Amino acid sequence: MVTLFLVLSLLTVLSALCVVFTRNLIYSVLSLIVCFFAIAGHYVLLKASFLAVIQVIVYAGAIMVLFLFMLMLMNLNKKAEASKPFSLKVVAVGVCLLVLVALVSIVFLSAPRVCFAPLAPVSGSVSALGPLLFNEYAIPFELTSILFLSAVAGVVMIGSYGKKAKKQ
Amino acid sequence: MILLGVILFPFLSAIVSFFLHSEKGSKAWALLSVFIEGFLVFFSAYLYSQAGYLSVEIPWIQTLGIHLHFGVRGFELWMMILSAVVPAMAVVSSSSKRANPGSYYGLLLGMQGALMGLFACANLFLFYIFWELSILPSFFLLMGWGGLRKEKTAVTYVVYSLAGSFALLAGLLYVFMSGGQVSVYGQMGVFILFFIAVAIKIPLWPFHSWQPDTYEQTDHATTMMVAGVLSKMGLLGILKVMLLFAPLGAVFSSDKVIGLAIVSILYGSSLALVQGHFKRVIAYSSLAHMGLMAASLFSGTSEGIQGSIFQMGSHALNVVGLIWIGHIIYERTGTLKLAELGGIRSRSPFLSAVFLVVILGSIGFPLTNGFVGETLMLFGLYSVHPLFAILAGLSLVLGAWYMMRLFQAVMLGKGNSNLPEFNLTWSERIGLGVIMVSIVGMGIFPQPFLDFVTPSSFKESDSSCTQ
Amino acid sequence: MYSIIILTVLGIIGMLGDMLPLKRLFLPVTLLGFALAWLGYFFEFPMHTSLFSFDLISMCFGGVMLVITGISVITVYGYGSFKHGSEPPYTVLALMIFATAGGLLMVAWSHLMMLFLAIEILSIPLYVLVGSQGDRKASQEASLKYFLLGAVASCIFLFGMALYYAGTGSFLLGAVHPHSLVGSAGVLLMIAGVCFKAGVVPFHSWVPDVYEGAPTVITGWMAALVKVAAFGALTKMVGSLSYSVWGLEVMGMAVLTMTLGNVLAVQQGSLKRLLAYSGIAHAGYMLLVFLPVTETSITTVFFYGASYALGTLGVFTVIHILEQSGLSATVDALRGLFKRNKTVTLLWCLSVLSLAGIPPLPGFFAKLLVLMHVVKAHHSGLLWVTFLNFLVGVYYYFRLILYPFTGGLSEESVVLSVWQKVGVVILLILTWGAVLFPEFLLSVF
Amino acid sequence: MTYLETIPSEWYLILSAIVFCIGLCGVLIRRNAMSVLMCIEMMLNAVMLLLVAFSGYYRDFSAQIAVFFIMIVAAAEVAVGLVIFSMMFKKTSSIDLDDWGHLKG
Repeated sequence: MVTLFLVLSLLTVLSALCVVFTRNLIYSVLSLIVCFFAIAGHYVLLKASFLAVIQVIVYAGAIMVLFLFMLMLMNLNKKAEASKPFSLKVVAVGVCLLVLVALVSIVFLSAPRVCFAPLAPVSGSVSALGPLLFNEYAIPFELTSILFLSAVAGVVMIGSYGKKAKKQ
Repeated sequence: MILLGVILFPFLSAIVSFFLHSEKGSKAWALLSVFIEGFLVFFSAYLYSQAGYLSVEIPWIQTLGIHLHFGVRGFELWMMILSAVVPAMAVVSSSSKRANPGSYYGLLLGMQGALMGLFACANLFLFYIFWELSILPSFFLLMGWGGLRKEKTAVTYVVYSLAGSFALLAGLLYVFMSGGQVSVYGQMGVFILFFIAVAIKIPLWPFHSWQPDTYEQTDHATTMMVAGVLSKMGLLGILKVMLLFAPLGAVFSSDKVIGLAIVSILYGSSLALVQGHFKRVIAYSSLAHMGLMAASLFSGTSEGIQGSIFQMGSHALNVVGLIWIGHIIYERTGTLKLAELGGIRSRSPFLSAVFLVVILGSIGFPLTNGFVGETLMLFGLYSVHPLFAILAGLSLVLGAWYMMRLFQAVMLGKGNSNLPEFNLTWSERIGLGVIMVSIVGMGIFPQPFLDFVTPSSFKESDSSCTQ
Repeated sequence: MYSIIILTVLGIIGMLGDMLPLKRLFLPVTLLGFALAWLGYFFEFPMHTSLFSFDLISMCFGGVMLVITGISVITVYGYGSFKHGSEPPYTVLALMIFATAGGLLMVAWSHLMMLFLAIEILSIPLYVLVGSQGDRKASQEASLKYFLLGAVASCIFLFGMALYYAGTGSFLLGAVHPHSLVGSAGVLLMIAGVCFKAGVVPFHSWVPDVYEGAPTVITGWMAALVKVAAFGALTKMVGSLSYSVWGLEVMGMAVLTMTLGNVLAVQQGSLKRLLAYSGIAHAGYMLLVFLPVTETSITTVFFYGASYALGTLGVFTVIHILEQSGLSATVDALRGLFKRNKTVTLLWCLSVLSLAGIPPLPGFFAKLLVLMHVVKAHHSGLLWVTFLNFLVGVYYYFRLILYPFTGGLSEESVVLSVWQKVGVVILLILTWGAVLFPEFLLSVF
Repeated sequence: MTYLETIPSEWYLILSAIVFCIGLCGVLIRRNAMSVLMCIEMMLNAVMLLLVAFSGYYRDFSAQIAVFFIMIVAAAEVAVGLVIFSMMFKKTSSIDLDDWGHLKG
């Protein structure tokens, strides 16, 4: 189990690094998909099977395909992205390392309070999540419809803008 | 309730005035309004003489415990009479055509309302609100109807005024937070903050640099208001707030304040000697006079305080007279530069006679109002420290010098040969006549006015000034 | 919950606006709906569940937000040129209504997940609305910048939420153990996420660009709504947390925010950027109220938010009117406004003076309340910093008051459309109402 | 069970902190708006991983529900973001953030 965790973590981190540091956008997207699959693997390890499936379907399936589609549409894969000045990069990496060190030190400083004794097995199956989602969390579930409505309205408005402008 | 009427009436008529457009109509409305306001003030003076104390209290913001609380004692009534008379003079003296007369008179009336509120208010919160409210109309008047350099002047004026009112706000907050019982060190701090506020308003020497430009650039009616009444706000602040909430601060630092005031007396007098513009001479002479009033307020003697309060009125009268005469000259000749003026005496003997009387009043010549006030003030200062009185007395000598110089430059000499005729209108004749008569009248019969402002009327200044 | 439902229905009506038969009824129905939405609070008041708490805070802040959107809807309705047409921009109105629903939720949560959802419901329409003036490049850039930075801020908020959950095992605030470092770090990250919305330094870099890029009617509405919503959410957040977790950081942020906002506002030549930086400074003043949270904090932040919203709406309405008369939104465009239209000048002066905090306008009471709070907190250094900031603010606001009275670029008088007149009159009435009866707003808590 | 016993919770904390920081780094150093959005998605995934892990430790499903909502929101956000990008792209044929430096914070 630990081995599996370590392998998946290594895969996650490496592919994440790959996303950030490759110039080619296509490679970047592909390694992001790898990263998402690795995280889905973690979910399986954590017995959150439903979320693992959703992760694969929504993220690796839908969102990343949307990304790839946009890349193709804009024809961005041809020219490699120009990079920011080196000094800026160093500063950015430094800042992020600092944040990381801060977070890790916080984790270790409060270690005895974070590490809990393991409890009875959990299983994030659909049968467990479903009632919760549609009983206790029914209202936020409905509220997400406002989110989607406004997203749809906005997308249509912006998307149709060019057409109307051309007509006139 | 009459007090509420006195305060609200100018604001209401100001709102009406904003909607008037014709020159004649708006002036007629403004005249009517200032006369009704004058009537209201004198009626409340009558009521005061019957009752001894006028007050009104209405709840406003109960969450913060803020009430609309007004109460009037002798010297406050004196200031209210002042701020009824000076705007009336200002409106009567306005004759020239200007853009947006309705807004102009509306702002003047609004300023009158703010001053009435400031003089009549009986708690710190209202004091601050009206203090700040009086800045806005003068700023807009300067901005809308000022001279060529009005923008820069207006910014200077407003930055100074607001710096002062922020200092005032800081002090008031401190007083408010300590529940009226300020510690000794706290009183020193509060005293310094209040002092900055009033010193900018009066103005006193290091804080005065907004004043000459403002006097020069504003329209004459605004100058009358600023010189005649707005500058007295500072002195009133000393009486009404500073001595009440930071008495120990006043005790410890009165010497330093008197020192500053004497510096500004000497500074103002000597600079008034070399100015080449009519209104700038008035500005620096005002600096000197106001310095003397501030110094004698801090002398702590009853003669000094009484003289100072008396002098507030007579200085207002004199300075209004001077500015009015300046305005008449400016209207006829189109300039107020001393080098371009001269020989007006031969054109208008009446004007030069009035001018002479006003000048005599402002240099403290016996039998004029200035004499009564200045004598009392110097007497008060002398009993604190003879040196102060001697230095302050220099102002009389210097004052005679620069005023005579002014008279000579404007009235005597051969001057400009193509001077127009000086035909004074009836309103000008009557107004200047009233000023002349009251200058002499206050000098010969000062007692009724001094009774108004007996020190006892504010010594027992009740605790209603707190929240 | 009724209010959210009503707003959703109104939003859907707006989305279908182009196809509806009785288009004339749209505005009255919308405004009536807003009134009903506010009345809806009374039917379920107070409602506390594990997800929501519709309490006094949410009712009052929600009421202010509904008023803000109501006024903006009137002016936007009269402004048909979003899409080069004379039709009212129904989609824009629908998005504004949806965002308001998000704003109402931001002050009605009790579960952190709900706060996150509310922030997103508020933000996503905003990203689109900022870019809704598609023919201006600045508008698109602002939209993009706002979107990317907003998404990062959401991530930071979420990471904070996850850390909080890791530290405490709960999504309800108030559970953080004083020694749980992970939970405390989570709280700080969440505060940072909300502070991004409020435009607090160091999360402010979007504010000037978005204010400048967005269509002016949207800018005024957004500036007012987002600030009120964000500070309402912050009030709910910090009210249930221990002061030691966030006190020092918030104090530092407040000082930085007001100082930087004021200092940068002094140098601006573009009106919208100037107001953006001054808005940052106002966020700093409002943060002071949480140092520490006392019983007067809620009143202060509520009154400050309401008066800021009123002033901001007035100022941006005037800028919009100026832009429609053919001038760009620079400080110089104000020149000669007094000669061109006196009513608009009056609204401008009152709003700017209120933002500057000159008595007896509502902004003054707001600043006074903040000062009283700082005095009570016994931070004398903080008091002086605040004071100096007020002074700097007064300086640049008076510059804005100065210009309408000086010689102008254009002499022709400014003509308002019917709906603009209605908006201006409502704003004037509200301002005077707040002067005469501040008690009405101050006594609710 | 045995699994949860063998893997301490800090490991997940640290893993997600690492992924989050890598994403943050990407946001700071990438110039292409699309890559920045991808990095943001990565940060979101770090958050979700953390939530799911601690959902296991606390045996509390609400965190998994939260993850579900985050995914929904992320999808909506991506849709809006991509439309904004395409609008920009139509206008300028580039989605390089540094090309649009006209608005300076």
